[in-house]
Amino acid sequence: MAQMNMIQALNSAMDVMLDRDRSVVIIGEDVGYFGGVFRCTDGLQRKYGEHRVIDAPIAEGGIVATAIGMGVNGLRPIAEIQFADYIYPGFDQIVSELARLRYRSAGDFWSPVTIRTPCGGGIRGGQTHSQSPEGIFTHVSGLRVVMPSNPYDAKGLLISCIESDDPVVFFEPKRIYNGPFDGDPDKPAIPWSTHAKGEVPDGHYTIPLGLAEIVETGSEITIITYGTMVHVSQAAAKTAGIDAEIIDVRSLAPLDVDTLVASVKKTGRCLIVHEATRFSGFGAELAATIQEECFWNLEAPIGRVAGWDTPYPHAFEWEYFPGQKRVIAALSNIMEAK
Amino acid sequence: MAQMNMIQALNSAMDVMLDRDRSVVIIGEDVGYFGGVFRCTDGLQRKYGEHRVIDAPIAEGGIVATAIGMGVNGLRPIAEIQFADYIYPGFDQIVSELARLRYRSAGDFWSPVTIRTPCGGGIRGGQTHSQSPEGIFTHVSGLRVVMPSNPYDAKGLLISCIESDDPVVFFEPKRIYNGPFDGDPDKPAIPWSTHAKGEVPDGHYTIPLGLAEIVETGSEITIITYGTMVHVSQAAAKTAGIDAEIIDVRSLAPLDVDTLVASVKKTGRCLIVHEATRFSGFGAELAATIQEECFWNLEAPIGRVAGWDTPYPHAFEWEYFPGQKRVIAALSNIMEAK
Amino acid sequence: MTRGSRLHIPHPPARPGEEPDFSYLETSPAGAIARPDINAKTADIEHLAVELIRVLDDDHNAVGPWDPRLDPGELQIGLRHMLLTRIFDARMQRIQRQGKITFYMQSTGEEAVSVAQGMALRPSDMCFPSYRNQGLYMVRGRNLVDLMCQCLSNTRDMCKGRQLPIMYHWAEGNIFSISGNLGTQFPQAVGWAMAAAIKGEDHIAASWIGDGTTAEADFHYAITFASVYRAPVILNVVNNQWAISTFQGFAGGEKRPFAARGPGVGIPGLRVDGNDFLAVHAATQWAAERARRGGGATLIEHVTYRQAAHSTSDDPSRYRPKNDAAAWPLGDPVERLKDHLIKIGEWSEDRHEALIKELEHVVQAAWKESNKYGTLTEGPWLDNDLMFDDVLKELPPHLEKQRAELRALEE
Amino acid sequence: MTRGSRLHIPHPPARPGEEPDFSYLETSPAGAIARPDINAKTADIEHLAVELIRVLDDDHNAVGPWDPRLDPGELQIGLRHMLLTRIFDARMQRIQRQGKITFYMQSTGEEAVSVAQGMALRPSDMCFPSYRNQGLYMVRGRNLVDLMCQCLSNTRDMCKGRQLPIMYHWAEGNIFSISGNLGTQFPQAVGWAMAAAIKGEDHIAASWIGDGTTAEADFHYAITFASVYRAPVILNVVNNQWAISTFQGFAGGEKRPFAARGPGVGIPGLRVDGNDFLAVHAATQWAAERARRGGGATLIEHVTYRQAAHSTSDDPSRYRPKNDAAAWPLGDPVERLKDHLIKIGEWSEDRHEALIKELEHVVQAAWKESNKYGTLTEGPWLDNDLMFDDVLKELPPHLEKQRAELRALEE
Ligand SMILES: Cc1ncc(C[n+]2csc(CCOP(=O)(O)OP(=O)(O)O)c2C)c(N)n1
Ligand SMILES: Cc1ncc(C[n+]2csc(CCOP(=O)(O)OP(=O)(O)O)c2C)c(N)n1
Ligand SMILES: [Mg+2]
Ligand SMILES: [Mg+2]
Repeated sequence: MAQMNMIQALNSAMDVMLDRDRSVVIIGEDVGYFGGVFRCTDGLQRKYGEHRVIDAPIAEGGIVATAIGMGVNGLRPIAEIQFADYIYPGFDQIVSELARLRYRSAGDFWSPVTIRTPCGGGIRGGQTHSQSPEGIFTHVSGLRVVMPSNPYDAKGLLISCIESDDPVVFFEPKRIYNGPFDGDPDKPAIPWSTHAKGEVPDGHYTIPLGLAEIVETGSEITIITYGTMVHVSQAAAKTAGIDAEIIDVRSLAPLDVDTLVASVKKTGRCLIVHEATRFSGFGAELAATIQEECFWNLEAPIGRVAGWDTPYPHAFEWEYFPGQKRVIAALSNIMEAK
Repeated sequence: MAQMNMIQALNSAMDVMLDRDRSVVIIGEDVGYFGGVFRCTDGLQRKYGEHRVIDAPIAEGGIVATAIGMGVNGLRPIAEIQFADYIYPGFDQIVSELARLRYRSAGDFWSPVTIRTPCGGGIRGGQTHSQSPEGIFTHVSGLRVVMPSNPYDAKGLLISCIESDDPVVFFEPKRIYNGPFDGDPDKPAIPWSTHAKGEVPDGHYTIPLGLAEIVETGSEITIITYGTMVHVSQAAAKTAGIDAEIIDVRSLAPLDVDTLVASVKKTGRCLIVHEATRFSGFGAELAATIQEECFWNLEAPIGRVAGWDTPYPHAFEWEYFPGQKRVIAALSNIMEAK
Repeated sequence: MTRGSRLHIPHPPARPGEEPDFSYLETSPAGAIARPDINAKTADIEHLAVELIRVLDDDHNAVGPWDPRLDPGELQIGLRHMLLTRIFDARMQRIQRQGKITFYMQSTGEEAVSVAQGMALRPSDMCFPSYRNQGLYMVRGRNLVDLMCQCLSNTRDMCKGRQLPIMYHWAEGNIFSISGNLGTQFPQAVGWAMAAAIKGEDHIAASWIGDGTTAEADFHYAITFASVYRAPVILNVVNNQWAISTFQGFAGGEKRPFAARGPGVGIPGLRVDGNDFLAVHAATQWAAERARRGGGATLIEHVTYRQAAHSTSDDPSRYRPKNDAAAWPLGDPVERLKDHLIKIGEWSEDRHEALIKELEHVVQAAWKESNKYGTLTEGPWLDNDLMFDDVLKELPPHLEKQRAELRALEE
Repeated sequence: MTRGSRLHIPHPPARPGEEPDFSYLETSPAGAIARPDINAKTADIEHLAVELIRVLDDDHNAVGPWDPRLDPGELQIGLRHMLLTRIFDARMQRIQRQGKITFYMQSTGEEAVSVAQGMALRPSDMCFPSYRNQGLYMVRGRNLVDLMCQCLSNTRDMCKGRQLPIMYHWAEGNIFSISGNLGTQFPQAVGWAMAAAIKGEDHIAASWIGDGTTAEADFHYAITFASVYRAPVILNVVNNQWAISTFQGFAGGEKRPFAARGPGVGIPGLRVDGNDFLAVHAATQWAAERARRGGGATLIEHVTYRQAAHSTSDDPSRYRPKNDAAAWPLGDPVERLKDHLIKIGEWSEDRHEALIKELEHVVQAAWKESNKYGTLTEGPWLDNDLMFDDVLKELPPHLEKQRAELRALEE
């Protein structure tokens, strides 16, 4: 066991897999000699060579496409897209190709590519370094979509993704790379060493894909969330003094409906929290499913707290970010309903 | 007034606008000399010249990008993407550029591009000529998303889109280009001349963006739908003998929440029907919003009938397509609830 | 506003009702172009991207340094594969017209590309085809019944009913799955080749796209990555002059041959007479050997003509002269190889007729057999459950639920 | 498995701790290259894509046919704009380091590109810049206070707080909005130019991207559409040798200059000494005149060096020798123009020193004024309501609701 922040945990996951499986390769912009702009691949090229940790041209579509081809030829590629905001030039290759190859060839061809990409705001990145486009990918049949909220999960889930024969888009909430974040930018930064999930085994372990985790048990309301917002939600519930059951979705698609439904049936109330814009965001799917499955148990409408339906504005970052204040307001709203 | 099918109505809309406004241009693959693979631009190049109805290289990203540049330089481009399944190579230009230009430049730059693209299945097109990706675009702040269900609306809405200074993605359900379709492929095709909305004025008229239409008033349940599924839903409700209020959303984003909410508050029940895959489809947003706004009026969970969460399979087209059978089953389910 | 438009709009040389006109086509005499060493520097062989590599001359002789000197037996096999491709295409086209399959695309006039290239590659080389490379399946010997069953989406369909007709694939035969999205396979082939290089293997990849598709991003990704990593891949542009209704000028072929995109990024470009079986074979051999020896990628432009409609949904008489194909200066690939074989005394009109009969019979027999596995209108049919498989490797809970819902409905 | 990897991996010539090595750089002597007529056929001037257009020789004289013969007064203005750009950059960099703005990107060493090109274009020509073209703003005379207020996201911010520092735009000045997504502006510029041609106007467009960005699809779209429609546009690749940590070889610059992509699709490519103010000016004039007279697009590669870090988030000492910039064979653009002016007797060290002082003062005064409109830490601040404007032209109902929700929360 070691103390790791999320960057170290991700690095460790890739290190373990490069070591165990000679078919694992990494390709992406600045991932090689430099070790990645967030340093997630630091030291890996030195250790495994420049033929396995490969610097790429600036062409996200080309990175995904060549990764697909490598996967078809027996490698197990990890493709890094430098920011989730820059995944769109690779969209066709992800949606039309990576996601559909197994289906269209009736299982004869497939490519086990894992796409890693940092997402989310709160780092003063402005409109093109802050986006959370995960919802879009959850609508694409044939993909797994994963987002961890802490170092322990990050490593275990990433190893599962690399080992999975399904293609995965793995979103890394970069605001919590270095420490958990409760939504208050004025507080001093907290390192992962203060958090239980900052304890990470050095070696190989996995966290199964497709399972949510109940990070707080509670009785009054279920908060369904993921990524950075897990921590904001925890802090908000605490501040509000509400006994919330908080679920970290982790695997967005396929989704662990059972865990969510069981909790909401128990609590009778539900709030969904994510950083992505609200309209047609992943929260919509969560709310639609929960109302369908838990209708007779619901004592109040399901609430959604999400980014406003605008691009991520540089100067209004903290008015945009769905912080504790908004979570608490939504919680009270739901608790007071009827 | 004239009898028009949807192709003729769309053609007429563009004809009217090319004639009225010399800044209107069309660009797309095979749209010029040939008149489009679905013949939506038939005759327009002959009439307005090859400098205004422009054949394009096969590069959807380039088509959208150059259309954006033309729009910035005072033209009002209509870009055709030959099939919605092929819109993904243009995704970055649509999402990162077209949708965000006005916002990021604080209103100093903008580009009034209308992207027309045929969508939907039921034409034996297989996985890459059948998709309904509209939900994805509704998650992108800064875009309008529109889908008509009949010739009259198609023309009026398309003219509004062309005249709008906002960028629009305009989806054309190609299964109903030539006639309304109730979901039964074994029935003989019905022409638009049999349908009230097949009567279309020759000249200029508009249908405002952002307004849904109640196509059937009813009291027992509200069916929220759009595109081809409007007709399937109408037929299904009739067959089932259910007094359904059927709403054609038409403008998916921004959404006419008020009309939907008023109806569900009245009927107390709601079914959402679309052809796109279910998981994180646009129906999710509809359900999430309706349950939030109408919670205290709902007598049953909101149902969703949608495409299965698989690619569109060639051979199983009619098992995949959410036809009357599935709509009726869902209706009974909801009507019988509690 | 457009009174004074200064925009340049490419024009095909002739439209319906006009005489075919191929004066725009720049050619070189057969045998005129030197064959450089496979280790030649790209900068020294740039002219190959604008000249036209040809072997068969107007008198049906094979001439010049690019003559691959194939055995007559091999040429006969090549002729057979081309004819089989053409006869198969013609039959499937008719079958579609009879409403027995939903869609079809012929490769008529372009058979030399797939067949000569397929023969010049090793069976272990990986092909990433477009939808007009059915000749590869002939070369690699796929059972016609398998191809037909795919087109029928019947119970023996290799795609389990999930794809449009002709969107074949063949894992054991090293032929990749065809997507409906144009061009996506081009950079995937480069990735496959990169993996082969990483693994230290000497297999190479080959991929094909059309002239129109060169405008897509994937073309650019492919040539860029192939250049950067010196990937062992042959990237083929089949310039059949048309992309549905648009003339190759709309892809930028008016000013400069597509082969020239290669030298533009530092990989050799070869412009080849795509209707000349021997030239295509020789160019492919050159590129394959270069790739296998570590010299990296080659871009080959095959200059040919799409004799038939784009697909069964198309009607070319709307946009080009009816007799265009007959006027095409580079002739017909089947005829030219046949004439050459006759010229060298290894073939005859009679043998040709007999071969056509034989192949028609083969195709007919395959069609008969294929129908046993189901047709559009008659069973047996694929099990509906198959619709939910292979979305992911294992069936996830939500698809299990949807499958159950469908099963319940079907009862 | 990679023991025997045969994949080619590009390598920069020197890494930290090693001696700078620019032996890979191919240059031509100043004045050595003929200046073709602006109507020259692309095929006849392909060599311009691999040779290097240079005017200033090692003795600081302007020589050869590409000498634009500018007035000394114009050269002094050019020097002033370059110096202002550099001083502005240096100040803003310091300001970022002091935590007063969140981010910054310098153009140090590349000033000649924006300044000489800006001066060679007409004010009515439309610029689609990248994030390293601040020199255009200097040439076109934007108030420095406006630029600084953008970087501060304060109440006078032209972007109303919505963009990262340096993502300027200027509608009246004909400078387009900068996106964070690399390269997207390149084909947009082509579209703008197509519209100018359609309208029969003689305005042209110009756009800039970096060497690394040439690998993106947008580069390909731009050169393809520009070629097909002969769009009046100048497409510039600023090859500053680096894309963050990756050397230009990773974009395919190792085998073939980026300018060669032009002839690859049938548009001229000019490879220019990007640190030679006169050469950049002359090449731009040539391309602009060609475009204005209907000759279509030109691709210009500016060979230059990114002297500074990629951005304030970058530390180049991790991936290249510290003294790299000093060893760059093409020198520094400011120094070279200064030396030339001194050589021709139109400048002096004293005047230079005085100008630097003056410009530092100008920048300092602008900074002082900018702060009045608000800073990161001190008001006045932009109204939160502005966050919801300009998503669409009119505020839609759902954003009205969200705005109300935020207002309520803020109370
Ligand atoms: C991304 C994408 N855009 C558009 C289409 C529609 N489409 C199918 S084939 C075709 C023409 C292709 O022409 P070309 O590349 O020259 O190949 P050819 O058909 O001539 O062999 C088009 C536009 C598509 N399948 N995919
Ligand atoms: C689509 C996209 N991918 C990646 C990035 C991240 N990124 C920003 S600048 C940069 C390097 C660009 O290098 P180059 O084009 O050479 O321009 P330079 O910075 O040298 O001027 C990268 C990779 C981005 N902004 N957009
Ligand atoms: Mg073609
Ligand atoms: Mg650079």
